[in-house]
Amino acid sequence: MDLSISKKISSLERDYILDLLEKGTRVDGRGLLEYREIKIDAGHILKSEGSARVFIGDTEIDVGVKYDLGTPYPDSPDEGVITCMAEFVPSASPMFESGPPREDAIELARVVDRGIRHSNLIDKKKLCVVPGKEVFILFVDIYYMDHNGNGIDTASLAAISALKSVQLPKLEQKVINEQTFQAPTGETYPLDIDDYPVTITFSKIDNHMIVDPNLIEELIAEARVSFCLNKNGQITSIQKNGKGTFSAEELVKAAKNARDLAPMLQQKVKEYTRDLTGM
Amino acid sequence: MDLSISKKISSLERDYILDLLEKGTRVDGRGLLEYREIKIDAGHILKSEGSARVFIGDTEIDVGVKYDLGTPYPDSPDEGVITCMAEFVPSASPMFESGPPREDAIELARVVDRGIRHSNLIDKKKLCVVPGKEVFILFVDIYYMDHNGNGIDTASLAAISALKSVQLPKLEQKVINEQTFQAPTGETYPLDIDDYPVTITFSKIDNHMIVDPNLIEELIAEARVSFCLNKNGQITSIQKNGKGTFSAEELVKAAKNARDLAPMLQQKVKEYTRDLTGM
Amino acid sequence: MDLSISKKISSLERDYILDLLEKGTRVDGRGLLEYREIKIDAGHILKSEGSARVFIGDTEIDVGVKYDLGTPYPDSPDEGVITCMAEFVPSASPMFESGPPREDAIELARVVDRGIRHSNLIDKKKLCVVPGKEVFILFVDIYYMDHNGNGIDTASLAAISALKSVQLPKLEQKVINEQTFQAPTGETYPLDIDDYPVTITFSKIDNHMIVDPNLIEELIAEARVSFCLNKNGQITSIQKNGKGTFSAEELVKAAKNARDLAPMLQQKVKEYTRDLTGM
Amino acid sequence: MPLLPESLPETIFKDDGTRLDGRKFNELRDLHIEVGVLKNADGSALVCHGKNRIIAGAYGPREVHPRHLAKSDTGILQISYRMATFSVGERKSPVPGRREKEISMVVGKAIEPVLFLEQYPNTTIDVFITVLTADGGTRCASVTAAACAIADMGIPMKDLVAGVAVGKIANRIILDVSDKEDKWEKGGATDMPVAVMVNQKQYSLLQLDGSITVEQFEEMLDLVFEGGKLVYEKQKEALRRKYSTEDVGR
Amino acid sequence: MPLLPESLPETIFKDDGTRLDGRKFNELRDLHIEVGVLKNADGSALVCHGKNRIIAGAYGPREVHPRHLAKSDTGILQISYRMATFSVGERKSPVPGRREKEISMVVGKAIEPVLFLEQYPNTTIDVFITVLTADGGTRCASVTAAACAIADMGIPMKDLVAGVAVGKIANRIILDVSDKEDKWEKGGATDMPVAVMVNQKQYSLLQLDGSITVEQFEEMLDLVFEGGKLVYEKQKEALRRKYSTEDVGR
Amino acid sequence: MPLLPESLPETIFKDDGTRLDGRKFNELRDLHIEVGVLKNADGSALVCHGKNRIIAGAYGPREVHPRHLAKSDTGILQISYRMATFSVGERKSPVPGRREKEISMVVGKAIEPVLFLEQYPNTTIDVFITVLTADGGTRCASVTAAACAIADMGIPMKDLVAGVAVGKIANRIILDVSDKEDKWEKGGATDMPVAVMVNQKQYSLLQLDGSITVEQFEEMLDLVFEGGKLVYEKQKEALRRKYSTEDVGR
Repeated sequence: MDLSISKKISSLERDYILDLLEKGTRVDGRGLLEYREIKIDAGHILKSEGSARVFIGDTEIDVGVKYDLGTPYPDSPDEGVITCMAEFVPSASPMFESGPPREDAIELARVVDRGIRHSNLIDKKKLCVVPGKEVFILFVDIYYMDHNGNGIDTASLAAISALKSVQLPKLEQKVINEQTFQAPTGETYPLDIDDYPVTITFSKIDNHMIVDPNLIEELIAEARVSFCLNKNGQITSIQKNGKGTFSAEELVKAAKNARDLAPMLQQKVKEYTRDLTGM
Repeated sequence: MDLSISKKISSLERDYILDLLEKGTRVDGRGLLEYREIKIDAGHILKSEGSARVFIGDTEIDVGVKYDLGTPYPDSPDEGVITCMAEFVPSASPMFESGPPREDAIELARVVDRGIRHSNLIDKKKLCVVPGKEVFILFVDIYYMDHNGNGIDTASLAAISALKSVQLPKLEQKVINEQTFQAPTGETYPLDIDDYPVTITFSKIDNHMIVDPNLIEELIAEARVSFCLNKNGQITSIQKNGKGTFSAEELVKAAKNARDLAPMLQQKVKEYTRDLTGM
Repeated sequence: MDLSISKKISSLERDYILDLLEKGTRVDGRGLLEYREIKIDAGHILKSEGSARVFIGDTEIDVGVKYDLGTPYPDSPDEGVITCMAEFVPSASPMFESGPPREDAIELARVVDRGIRHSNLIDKKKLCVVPGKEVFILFVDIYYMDHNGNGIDTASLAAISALKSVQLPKLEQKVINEQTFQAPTGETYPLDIDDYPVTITFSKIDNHMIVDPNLIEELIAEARVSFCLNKNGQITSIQKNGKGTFSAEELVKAAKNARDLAPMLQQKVKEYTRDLTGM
Repeated sequence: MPLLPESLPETIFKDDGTRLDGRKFNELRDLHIEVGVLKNADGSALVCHGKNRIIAGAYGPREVHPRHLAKSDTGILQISYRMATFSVGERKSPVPGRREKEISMVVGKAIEPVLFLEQYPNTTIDVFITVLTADGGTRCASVTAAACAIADMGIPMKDLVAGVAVGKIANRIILDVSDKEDKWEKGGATDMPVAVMVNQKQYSLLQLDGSITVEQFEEMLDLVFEGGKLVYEKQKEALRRKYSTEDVGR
Repeated sequence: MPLLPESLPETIFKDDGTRLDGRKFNELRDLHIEVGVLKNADGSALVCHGKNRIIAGAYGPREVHPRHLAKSDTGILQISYRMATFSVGERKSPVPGRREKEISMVVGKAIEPVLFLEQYPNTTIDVFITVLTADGGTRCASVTAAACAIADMGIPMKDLVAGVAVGKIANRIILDVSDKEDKWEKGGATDMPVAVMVNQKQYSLLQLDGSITVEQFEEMLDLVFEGGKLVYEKQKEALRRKYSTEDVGR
Repeated sequence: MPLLPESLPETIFKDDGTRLDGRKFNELRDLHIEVGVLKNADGSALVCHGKNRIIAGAYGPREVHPRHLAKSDTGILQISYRMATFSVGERKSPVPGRREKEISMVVGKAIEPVLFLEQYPNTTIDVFITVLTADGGTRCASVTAAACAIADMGIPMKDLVAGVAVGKIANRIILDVSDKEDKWEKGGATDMPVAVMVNQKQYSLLQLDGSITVEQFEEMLDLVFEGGKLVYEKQKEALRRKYSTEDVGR
């Protein structure tokens, strides 16, 4: 949340938002702990092993999952590797005139990465091809397509949805012209994800804590804190950002609200089907 | 042809050139489809496996060919690889004050690369050292030394001339201190090129199509189109560039003129000898 | 010694220094061929295989030595490799506002590298792990922490002191889960350095040649020349720098003075112990 | 251990003369265009051409960054063509490659002739193209997308620009070569991508790799112009769907 | 041939409940702080926290380079966190990595709330952090060092900032997790680094990786605040040793 | 599989005391210099020294790019030394390496003392050196070439600058060490490249790697100065051939 890239926001605009927050509501009529409409579409990237695009309000994030073959780490010879990367597509915002913000993209990738990594979401042994020799490296690549607030929660939903849609090829070794190849058998298998960790981010404006800010709310917020929760309501990662600070009381209250909101988001991932636009 | 790097050309100068073109001639007295003097010198780069320097008028381009050993592509285990790179040497032009144009260098390399690649000029099996294991990678590196118009045709002539002069070492495996090396036997062999694909570029100034522009003509041209032709007069690559556009009629006429001009250029490559300066 | 990064030095300050030099003395009372206080501390970097930090006056340089395992060069299959790198830490000087000078860091590393490389200081066979297969690559990494003049002589002392403190692990091959590792046996061994090559740099201000300039003297010097000498008083490398020039007479006289000064510096390396600050 | 490359079909034309995907020689792959797909961009377009899925977002005319690129006598057009890492079979490095820079340049040259850039001195029009899925012919589909995104901004244009390719495979001249068709001759196929200004009857992009006679070149120019017209119709339709006016792109 | 990774101890707590290095659950590792360690810097600090050895040098408020980063309505804080190549087990590449950039950002965000940057428009405060030896918790120790280096510059601050971490290892909540403790659960450990403004009772940095309940989160916040107080005392002591005044950091 | 490195000759001096290529200890390799070889450059030179083939092109005094490098009190000299990919045995990467940057700096320092840069404030003199074939001693030959290219521009110079090296091989001191001679002692050879201002009797470049006594250093300085005079004569000759005047370089 680098305010240096923000559009100038008039103090009038700012005061109006604060006024509403005092009254417990927001510019689009939502409550402080209410999300915009969430739409999930998966499998639309035909050359990826898994993909999803998620809209929260006007924010759009596309995620594609690809694999590569690599050598396992010596201390986990039968486990594959998962890695996250994020790109802020320059068309996503008029604020990206002089280039999309690198720092924000790195942070977005790391927050999503942590959510996936520490929830034990994926049995990494499912990514093993030949123990000690060859494993799948999964690339979860996040493209921020339309930048209208709350990228973290959107990316988190998109990543988990894309992983849910993954179909990995079964491979067998074939020798052709004295060279050994890994040849797809034609069959595929899913990652058997049985948890849907989601991220809930709280933005602090004055002394109000809100979820799912739209772009202007995001730009005037002093600080934010993201909680990733698994299906048991356990916190698997936290990330604070922004120039503002939080008291212990604010943090504990946010954690409790996150625990209340998580099941709704998890339900969205569980129930998505491929029907958004037909394109 | 990035006009942003062009020297300011006075409208007087421009009008003068246009006037002459209307009359069917040019500043240096040439006809619209006439080349400047072409000189080819080969083998002057002593540490390369092949080299040539070509002057068309005041334009000079040097090409050196080097090899490296590498692994063949899985789908062509007994074929080597050829790759082109171009550098605009910063001393080549006073316009390169703030650095030579990267885009133009990339384009130059690609046009030459296409000319070589698609003419089936070189039997890539001649670049195989050990089938499936080791092949020659040939680097055709183009240095634009003096920038006075028509770099593409000059580079194309220089690349083909350098390839014609290539002598590759015969290699045999030797084991020294338990390590296996590829050791040159001392003998060398040529690539046995039996085609001389050449590139003819047409520049469009107003509605006139000329070949071999000098620098000022090149800078005021709205568009250009390059045709690469092999010894049978077949077109093996086309590349259009510049802000201007062409009609179908212009393109077909240019293609026919290119077919007429190609034999002259091909003859130059066939007959070159090493005698330019003795240096 | 890039004067472009220098603070503006008043001509008053300059004249004062020149006046003193005429009288054979300097701002801090030293003679022209006299060093500031030299302090050497070694082994303070706990995760390195060897380390030292050296103060000459207010100048501080830290050096750490790390190893990696690599393949030997084909023509010296039983010898390891040593390589130097230098970083000017940006906090080392207020002149590094727009970034520390890359050129100076490269030069510093090269001068130190030459001093080590050409003195036959280290028996590179001691860096062999498995002949023809695996050798130690030693990285001698120089960090310029506080930039107060005479970095070259300081870095040279720090590098040789750090190498003196190096303890390399003895390795043995172990097979775990079908994978072969190099496993440390727990024992270590030193490099058995029996020479202490040191660098003496002469700075030329007007027609005076001084050693160990403080920062202001370094900034107003026209030229400098560094001599690296081994324990036999032989010159193993020379490096001239700066915009000024030297006559043959000046160079020969400097070489003789360097031969006189070298034993004092070599003694410092021989006698250092780990007791500087206890931190 | 490398992955085994995909194997190729034995024939490229069916017995009835149609192509692998059922098309006749002069037919386009499925082409779907939608404009206004991005909320923030001044103009945007989604082009689904065959399996290609390409989004273009356009901004401007606006201030140039970095400023030294600005020109006092004209506006500039800056195209950024980027392939998503997951757009191709083997994951693409996220670092922009030489090919991406080349196509950015090529698309820019294809679009520029239809703009009145000299009317916007000191400014830039930026078009960012993101290839989400690539399936052969992305440079042509990108021209199509970029032209639509700019038209969606509402600035005057001399013409639309339609990207389309023609090729010679197994010695037959066919429109809109697919990825599979292109690979079938193992680099021996002839491919000629062009950008057509349909109303002006001009070519602003023309490339060719392969081997053809001058006569075949004439024939290919004819066929690809017909293809350009088909693309142009789809572009107009998409803009009409959003704006419900007839004369877009003139 | 790869080097064999270090093996881990079998237990992480001794029979008497103390930790491998003899600490109780609520004790810090040895912490030594010294300010004014660099001659050239406007302010500087050396922090030895466990085996971590970190030097921070601060300059400013001074002119911004490159100038376009300057802001006319406020000063800026620029943190550069760099690890020396020899600071870790396997030599680190000298090229700044993604992690170094991230920690630079994180430390900046942790320190900024205590500064009155708006009083220094068009200027920058630069803090350069060099990790000479890393031993777990470098981001916390860097916050501690950067705060001290800035305080050593003598500019007004709302509060000091203390960096400290709390963790959950083998299901027990412990203060100031060491590198060895962190690795013991092979990535399963929970670690929560924070930056505390002790007098303001505010958190300016908070991260967590692992798995905890909301109730454990409350408990960890309590313990880490106590840890912050211990670090704060050492910071004050170091500044007092140099300046012999009582009210540093208020 | 690596390529077998070239083997070295058994002796480096012939029985008659001459060198492998027939030279006496105090002789230069063949040296051919030509100025005005590039049409566009303000000054240019081709130096063929042994098998070295080096072209230098000079521009200026002209505006500085990027502008922030300009200095209001003096002109600057910018040297770019680049080796063509095909100039050495194994293809060089086209990316400028550390060594190329170092030699650029070294050549600049060698040339700068003979220029009156303070007379051209806010401008730059740019010399671009391209090594087409490298054969030992390129930094010296580049000094020779750069000095000639600048002289060919026609700006006043205090002196020419001649690049030449002296070495100690097999314990004998010899002028102008060739690549083969240098490699013969497998890194044990002593090499001392210098740049001499022959009329001023000053050294503007001096480097040494190897092992010599202070007395040998004196002897080498004597011999290399004689070498400098030989190079200087060739430089004057080349300039005279173009300009037919006697007092070039004074």
